[in-house]
Amino acid sequence: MSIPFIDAIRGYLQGDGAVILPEMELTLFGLAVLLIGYPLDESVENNWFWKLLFKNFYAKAALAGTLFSGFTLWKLRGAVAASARGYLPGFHESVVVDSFFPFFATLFLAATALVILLSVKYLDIEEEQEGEYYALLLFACVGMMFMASGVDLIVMFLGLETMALSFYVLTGFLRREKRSNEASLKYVLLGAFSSGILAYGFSLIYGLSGTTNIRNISAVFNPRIGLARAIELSRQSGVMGSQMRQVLSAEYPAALHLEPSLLHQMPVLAAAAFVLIAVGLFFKVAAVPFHQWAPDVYEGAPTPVTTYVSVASKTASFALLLRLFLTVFAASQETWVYLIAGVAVASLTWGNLAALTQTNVKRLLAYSSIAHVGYILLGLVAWNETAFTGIAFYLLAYVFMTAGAFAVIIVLRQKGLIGEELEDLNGLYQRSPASALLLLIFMLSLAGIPPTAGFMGKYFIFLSLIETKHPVLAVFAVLYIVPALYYYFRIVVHAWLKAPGEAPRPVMSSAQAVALGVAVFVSLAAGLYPEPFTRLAHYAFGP
Amino acid sequence: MLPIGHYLFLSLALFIIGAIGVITRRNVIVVLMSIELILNAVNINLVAFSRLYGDVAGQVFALFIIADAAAEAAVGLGIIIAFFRNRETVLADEMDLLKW
Amino acid sequence: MLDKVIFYFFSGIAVGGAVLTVTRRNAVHSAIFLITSLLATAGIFLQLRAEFLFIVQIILYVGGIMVLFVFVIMLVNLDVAVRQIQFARQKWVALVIALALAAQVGLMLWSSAKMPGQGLPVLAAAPANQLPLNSEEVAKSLFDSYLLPFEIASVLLLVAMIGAVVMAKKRT
Amino acid sequence: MEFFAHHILTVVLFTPLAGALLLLFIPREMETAHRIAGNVFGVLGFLVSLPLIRWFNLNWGGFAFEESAEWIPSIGAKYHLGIDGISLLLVLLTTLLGMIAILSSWSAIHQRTKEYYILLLLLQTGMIGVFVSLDFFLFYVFWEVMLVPMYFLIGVWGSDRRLYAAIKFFLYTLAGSVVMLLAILALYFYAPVPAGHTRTFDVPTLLAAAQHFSDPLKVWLFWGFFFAFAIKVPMFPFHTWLPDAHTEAPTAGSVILAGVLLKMGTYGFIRFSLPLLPTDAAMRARIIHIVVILSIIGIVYGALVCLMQKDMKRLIAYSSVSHLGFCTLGIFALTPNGLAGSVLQQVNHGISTGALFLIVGVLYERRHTRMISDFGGLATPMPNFAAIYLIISLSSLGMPLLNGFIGEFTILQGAFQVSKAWAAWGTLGVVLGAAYLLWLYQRVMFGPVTHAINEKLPDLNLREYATLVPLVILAFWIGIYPKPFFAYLDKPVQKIVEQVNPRFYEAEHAKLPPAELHAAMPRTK
Repeated sequence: MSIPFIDAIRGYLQGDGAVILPEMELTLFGLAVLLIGYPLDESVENNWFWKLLFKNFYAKAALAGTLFSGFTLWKLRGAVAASARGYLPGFHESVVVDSFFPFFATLFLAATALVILLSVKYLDIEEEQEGEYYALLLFACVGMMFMASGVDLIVMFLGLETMALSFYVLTGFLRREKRSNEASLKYVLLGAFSSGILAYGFSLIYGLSGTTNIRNISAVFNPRIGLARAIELSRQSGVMGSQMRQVLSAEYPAALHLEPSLLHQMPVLAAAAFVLIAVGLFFKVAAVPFHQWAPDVYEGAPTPVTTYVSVASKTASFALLLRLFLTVFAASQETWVYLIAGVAVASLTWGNLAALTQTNVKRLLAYSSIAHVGYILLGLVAWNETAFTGIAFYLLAYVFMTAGAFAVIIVLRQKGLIGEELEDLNGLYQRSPASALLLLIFMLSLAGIPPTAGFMGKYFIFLSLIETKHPVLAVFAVLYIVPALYYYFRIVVHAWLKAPGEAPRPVMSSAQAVALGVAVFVSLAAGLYPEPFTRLAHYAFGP
Repeated sequence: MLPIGHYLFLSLALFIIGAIGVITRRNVIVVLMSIELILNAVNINLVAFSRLYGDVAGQVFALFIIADAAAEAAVGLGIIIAFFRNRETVLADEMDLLKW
Repeated sequence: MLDKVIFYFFSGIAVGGAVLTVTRRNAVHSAIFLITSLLATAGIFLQLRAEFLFIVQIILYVGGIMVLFVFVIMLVNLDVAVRQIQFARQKWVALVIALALAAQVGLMLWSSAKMPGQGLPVLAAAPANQLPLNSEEVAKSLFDSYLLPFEIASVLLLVAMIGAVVMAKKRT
Repeated sequence: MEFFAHHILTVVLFTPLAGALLLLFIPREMETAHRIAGNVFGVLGFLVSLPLIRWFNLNWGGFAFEESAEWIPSIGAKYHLGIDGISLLLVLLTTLLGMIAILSSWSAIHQRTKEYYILLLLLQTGMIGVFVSLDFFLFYVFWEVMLVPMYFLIGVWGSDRRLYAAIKFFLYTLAGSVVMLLAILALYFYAPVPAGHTRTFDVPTLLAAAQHFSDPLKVWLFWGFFFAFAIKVPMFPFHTWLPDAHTEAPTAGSVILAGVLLKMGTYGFIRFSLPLLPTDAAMRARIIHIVVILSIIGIVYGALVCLMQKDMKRLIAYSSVSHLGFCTLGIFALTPNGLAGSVLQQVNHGISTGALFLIVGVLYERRHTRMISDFGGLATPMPNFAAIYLIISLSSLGMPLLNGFIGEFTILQGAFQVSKAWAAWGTLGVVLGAAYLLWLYQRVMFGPVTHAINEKLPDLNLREYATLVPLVILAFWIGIYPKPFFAYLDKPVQKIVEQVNPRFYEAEHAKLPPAELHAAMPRTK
């Protein structure tokens, strides 16, 4: 039996639709969370069966969405491996599913799932249990996934904005909390400003190349790969951008010799575009000197959202940054490497030094995450295979160890106790030995002490710096482990070595326990037996 | 069509004015307006290049930028209202619970 | 020649409006000047033969977004805002940096304008005989090449809608 | 049994860890059960290390009991264990002192006993791991892993300024080890990779490859490793963490710190730093000069500072600086005598200083003070204690017939072969050592009882005998009949000297007729 409508959908899902299926599923689940919740509200109240099924329905549905999407992603990964070209393009090559996308998408989904697990109890305590919250979590994840899979400037920008807008709202979700209001206001102002800067950079790139597809852009920007790309393009039909068509139809050799020297030295406009894009993305990843929003937003946002912002938004922005830098700006790496190195060292320095004096744990972790950005950027300075593996591994480790650290703070949040100040941690060991032990493991991992995931991430970065003959940067980077350990151990000292005050015993919900379990498993497993994780990270940048 | 430089200078001027507005103004609503100016500058660039190359992508991009500007304005103003309800101020300097 | 006159007319209004937007004390005045600036930009779009964007700019930006702004300005307490000093403390530093940046980028543009092909690494401009773009072509490409961004934009607007509702609704 | 024989190092390494895991499951309230389990695994850890002595082949020049398994193939890190004579002695010292340290804590620790024993056992695994790893990656992991339990031992069970001392210890050691990490990575990267092989962290392979590095690179690598080891030893300008950590740590912690942890630095010097010395004579001489001068400053300065201490633990801590100065002096003399003496002196220091800390612990448990002025005339109420303390003091200061003498004498002999001045300064250190140790003994033990409370102090109990007597026996054994100990060092030392100072043997050959060559070799022959 053949119904035209169904056939059309099936055809879509086997063609272009297949490439964005994980995102579509997430969106559908997000819509479901938004729409289904309301009519059930009243019937749930009185019936125990409905209560069991629909208690925390939003969270359960959202979690199911991430699992579904993750499963689809897994199958997609198989399809990528089987494909002839090693990647699956869709929508006139405005998205691709290559090895880069599944790695990052998995991280986003994992982060989203962790945040959902951590949110349930937190929102109960805040009395803000609402479907919109979970829907926004899922939509943010959709945006992030497009940031990783998009190879078209428009797709990337829209993905980024979808994520950013969700985060602005989530940050201010506790509307009666003045700190939450303030954080979201600061976030939206600086975030929108940085998006504007980024968009300006994008417009210049478009102007330089006459196309929004970054593979075509990089063909224009990088003359050496231009020829190969031109030949490849000429074999396809329906190439986007009349300019490219014009190039390829008759005169691509002419296109290639047009101002090759200009291209080689990164023309002024390209330099301007690069600087603007870099600044915009530095804002998003919170690299010094564009980091001012981070501590405020981290402190003011509800802690699960803080986790999400620090873990997922940073990873997604790095995915975007890597995609652009590895294609469009690849040839001019020697030119901009100094800029990146400067920003990296500044981030390391300022992040580590400012963290030393913080008394609020969330703020402290905000500064420490700025320092982590410094390490990841150093990977871009090194720019070799080890470095890329290192960046991917570092991000992976960062997601789980940071989520774990925040998760412990979330566990501390009880009725009547905020639990964000260092003093609130006092005697955590007596109150809840398990949380204290977990906190210790996450702190060791964040500091980069073996055998934890954090150490392996740093290992790759340091090795790549040595391989590419940057000994001074390497020494800088390793020595910053020492102050980092000092401030991470301030947290440990409060949790382990200080006498407990009046504070109650924190009670861990089962959802929180699951989240913590996953986070600690990855933080330890990726340090004790890093082999599978190393392969995973290696795979992210192509076989 | 005029040389592309004309349009680039115009857009640069708007961009810089917008950036100055974001940095110097304390009234958050005006800051949000300055951001609209920046996005407007982006659009001028995109449309001018689109005309230069006879390529439609620039105009489409500009369309999405406008959509994004609308979305940002809606969310931003919503947040300002929520903030105002709690604090009765729209001045950036009075956001002082968190260290600025 | 006429092109030039039109361009300078509109860009003069656009820049002037922009300057007044960021310098007026009264937020309502700022909003009005922003509308002026955006309208002038719409004129420039028209000159660039982007008729569709011209209309969108007027309807959506000027008609929609700006009304939103004015509403919010009315909602929040303006009197307080007017009486306060309007510039942040770091304004001079910021101004100097911004102007330096402007000078630098301007210089870059200036020097690239002198280069062959105006410093653009792509090919020469579109041939003069090519038909200017029209709304039809924009629409076609919106639903063909740029179908995916269109779909993502719908998610984006949904997020914005939820966000505005969540933020603005009163606590029950 | 077969499994045990083939995997003896793994068993030795993980027995304490197994104990720690087991302890996790004992409920928090059952303090006696924690003590028993801790001690059982301490003794067990020692017992399983004993077969090493018997099965070790003295004539085999390479690494014994080797085990190798894939760990992280993509980066070439392996689980590779093995020991030679040098590490054998240090492993045995570790298991012995670990057992004694655990036993000594029976009545000293009253809070959080469960965690205490878990941490001690974890520390034990970390320390053994450092001595048995033949893979740089594994080595580094153990090197750092060990810091965390030590941090907590000082931080939780230490005395008043424990937080400060703990973090100071951690940060100092970490600062050195991260630089070492870079050096390891550089070594890993610059070592040539044969076609068809992946890179490797294998210690023998990398050190062999390092022989062919250019001299400037070797110098960089040498200093990279040097900081980690110098901080750990600790050598003179890097020693400031040591008095704090030793003083604030609980007795068992001090015993382990002084007895084993410091040896990691000297072990690192012997195993990793010496092969990295540049071949160019001038460069090498400059490096050795710097290191030896730092050692001599350490010897004399440590001893002088000891004379001014009011706190017994602090005094003993500074004496470690002085004694370890001898060890580094011996190593960098690059003569067979110097090296063999240095390793033996490391063992001796573990025995004597470990025992000294136990002795202070005995007093501290009775009086809860470590100030010298709070004691005096203790020989009257505690005669047996006085006797043991005297023996240990004499052993530490290098009295003939006791272990310290053999070590120091061999080192000085080795140094003398290179430079008379070095030996002279070393001798000054010996003299000063006698001064501060005997003066301390006099102030604490002799004369009338100065404080009424001290008159009724009980003498040693059975458990305290059990901790001290083995050390006393060992002190006599090494002092009277050191040959079996030197026998373990003979081959590895010869191998190292042949590698790093080939001209030494040539010169000896030239000087002596073949018949007498035998006699000129270290006293082990």
